[in-house]
Amino acid sequence: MSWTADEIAAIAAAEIPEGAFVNLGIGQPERIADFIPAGREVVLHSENGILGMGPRPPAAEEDMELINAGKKPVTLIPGGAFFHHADSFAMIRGGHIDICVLGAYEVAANGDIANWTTGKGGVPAVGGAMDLVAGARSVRVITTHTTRAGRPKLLQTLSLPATGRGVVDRIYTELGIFKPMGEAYRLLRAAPGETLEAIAARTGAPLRQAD
Amino acid sequence: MSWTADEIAAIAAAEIPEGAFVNLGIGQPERIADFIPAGREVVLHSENGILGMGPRPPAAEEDMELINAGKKPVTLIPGGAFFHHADSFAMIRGGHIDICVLGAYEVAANGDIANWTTGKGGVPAVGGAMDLVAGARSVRVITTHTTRAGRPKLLQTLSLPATGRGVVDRIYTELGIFKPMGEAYRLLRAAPGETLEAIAARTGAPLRQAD
Amino acid sequence: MIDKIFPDARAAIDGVRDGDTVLIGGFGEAGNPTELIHALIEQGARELTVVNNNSGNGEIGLALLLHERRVARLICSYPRGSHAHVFETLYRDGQIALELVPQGTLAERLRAGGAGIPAFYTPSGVGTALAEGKETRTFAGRDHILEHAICGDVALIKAEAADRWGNLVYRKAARNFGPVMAMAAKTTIAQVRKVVPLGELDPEAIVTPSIFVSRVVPIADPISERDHILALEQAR
Amino acid sequence: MIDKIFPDARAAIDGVRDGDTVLIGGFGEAGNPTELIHALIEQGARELTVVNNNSGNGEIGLALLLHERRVARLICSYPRGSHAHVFETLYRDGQIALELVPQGTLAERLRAGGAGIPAFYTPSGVGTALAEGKETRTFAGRDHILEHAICGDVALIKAEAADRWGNLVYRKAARNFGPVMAMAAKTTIAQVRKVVPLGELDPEAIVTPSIFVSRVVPIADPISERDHILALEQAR
Repeated sequence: MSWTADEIAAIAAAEIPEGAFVNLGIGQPERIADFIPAGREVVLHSENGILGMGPRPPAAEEDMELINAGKKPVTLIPGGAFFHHADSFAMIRGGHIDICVLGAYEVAANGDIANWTTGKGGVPAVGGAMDLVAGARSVRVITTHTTRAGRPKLLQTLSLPATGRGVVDRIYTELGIFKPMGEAYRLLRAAPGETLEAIAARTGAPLRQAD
Repeated sequence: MSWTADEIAAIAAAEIPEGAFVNLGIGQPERIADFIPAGREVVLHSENGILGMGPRPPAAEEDMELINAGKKPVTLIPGGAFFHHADSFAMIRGGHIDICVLGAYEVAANGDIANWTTGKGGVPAVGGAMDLVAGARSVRVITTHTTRAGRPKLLQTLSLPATGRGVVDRIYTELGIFKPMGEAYRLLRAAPGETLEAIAARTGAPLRQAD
Repeated sequence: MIDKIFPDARAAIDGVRDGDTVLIGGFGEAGNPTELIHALIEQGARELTVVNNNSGNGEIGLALLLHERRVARLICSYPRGSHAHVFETLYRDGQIALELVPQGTLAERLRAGGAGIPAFYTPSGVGTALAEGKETRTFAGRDHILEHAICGDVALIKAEAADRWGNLVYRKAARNFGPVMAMAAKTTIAQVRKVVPLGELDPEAIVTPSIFVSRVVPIADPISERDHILALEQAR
Repeated sequence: MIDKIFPDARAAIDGVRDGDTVLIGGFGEAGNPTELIHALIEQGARELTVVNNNSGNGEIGLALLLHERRVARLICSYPRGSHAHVFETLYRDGQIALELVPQGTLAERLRAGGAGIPAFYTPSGVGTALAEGKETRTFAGRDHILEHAICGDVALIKAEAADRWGNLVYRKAARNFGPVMAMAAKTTIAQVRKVVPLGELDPEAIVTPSIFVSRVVPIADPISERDHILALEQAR
């Protein structure tokens, strides 16, 4: 019985320590904010110049000059600050962001990640993804374990253009928590009812049990 | 009859246009601030993070957290702003300072300037001089025409270690206003009673009359 | 007396030339100098290179400038989006050149341009398609690529308040690229919601000091991109 | 709950190790974290590399740290001055190494260290003795030299006010090197005149956001260097 999206978000949230400065990617990673354990202070960074980002406001209080990286209205919590883009990315590139959690099209067992283009043409767009994977101290990925077509997203090597090389150190999927180890992935934790063998069958590189 | 220090400062001040952003070096250049024509707004920059520097305050209002590059108490005029050192030197290096006026031990006819070390040992110190001469749009020098021993300070080539190369575009001394032209200086204006010949005799490179 | 306040956007935009590089502030819907862009359209300069994080929203501002075919080349990090159809169509039709730059590299290249740093090394983008053809160098065992400064002929930005010297403060996340673009352009033009008397802005809280600003235009009630996009969506 | 407030300077300084690089804020008499330096003297770390714009004033703070022979090497722009006799004596006696850096290059190397930029090109210092041995490269027809980032193990800075997250505001020209040093060190320790409740600092006016600060110590009434120097001069 695999984890739901909310369960994955809660698991990823549980692994964020108090006081961490965290950048959450657009989409599924954003949900982590809703599951930070009560009483644990975590400071959310948004690449467009916000530290101390709070939840989405009620519709009547939405302010299009207070938006997140996904361009959606957010709030600022006490202790928050605004700064310009070069300072914001100094935080990222300079190794000051403790954890970033991103979505991905593919990850590789050597820690490579692809999440900026499907390589199929159309308009390419990169945003802050390459800066985040190069700069955050811990780069974590939340993704479905396989594509809609059932193809593994945890691969031996990327098939899509890379966002960064050798940077991912944790992957959360509906089947478990994984760590890229170079040639293989390590299964740190399996979702209830899942076995190493069952997960390995849906993974594109060797999968080993954690010690 | 050569100019007094105040007259030189007034002449240099008269050549600063309204709205200019100006950095004045420690010592004689600082006096220029006292001679900006009334009603002409000039914005003074101090390398330690001030724009809109005003005159020295009365003793009772001195604040050692509001000091100039020479570490002496100053004031802030309306419109002034504080910023950090990297931003301050971004203004300098980035070509945003219209004019800097510096003292010098020596200048050369090719625009080289020496003002950071006499090369005699002792403790070397450079401060912001190399940044200012590299970055300001117009680098101007105020100096006595000769050393106390009577040796020319306007030379063909420097004898002392350089602060910058090919950067000076105007020199004010008690004898006149000069422009380095490469092989020679051009006399833009002579102090009252001074002649080209008399000044040339005290100058270490050929001196030509302005057209 | 220093007075950088201009009566209207059209007057402030004067002097932009064909082929200029125009830095345009904004991220998503926050901080876009829409009225200045409309004045630029009226002014008529063509063959522009535009630097902006995105590629315009809906059919106003940068999107309208693109639609009017004034932009030969866009330097940006994220030209895709739910309201970026004007750019997407031009791009697919091969009518505009695109230089895609990681967002942090874009911000840093602009700051470098303003700070007199012609080039710097960065780890962002190493090993990716966006590093192709770029000089690579190893520092402390880690690969970096060389990136070059971006300077603009003109910057168009939006701030919250200004004084007659051109000191600027911003509002919330509308600050974004404004400060670095103001540094990086020969002529920086800011539209602001209000102009305040000299000395009223707190000298400790001024974000863009006057030295980086050439012209200021008060636009008290700028166009709401959100309203525009809602209207567009309702019209479909 | 995040709480970076430490009860006293000695507690805050804990963990500095022999051989560490210590970034120390201040320019002239403004912004020197004198109490933190005195705590560092008490703590005992030796063979330090210190980065500061100057070389200490009188016989307190950095001057006292030098006098106690804790500093093997000083990286600075202006070690000379009317009250720099402690450094001058050590330097003349060959008891301390000096790396002289143009002031703007010093500030930019620190910012680079904090921003993850390992090296950059600058026109400052080209053609001078301080460029000797440095890589030179021409951009747009102008020579530049390559300068490398400075990172610190610890930064000691002085600010005006902080909250428990470590957000900082400064006072007037005491801001100087504080913000870039805070960015560039693994552990940044700030002494502040006052600690205010979280949310009290204006988010638009915070100069050093909390992410750059590790520890905060309230020192309500720091030593006045001016008083100290006047007393020294009277004692002569």
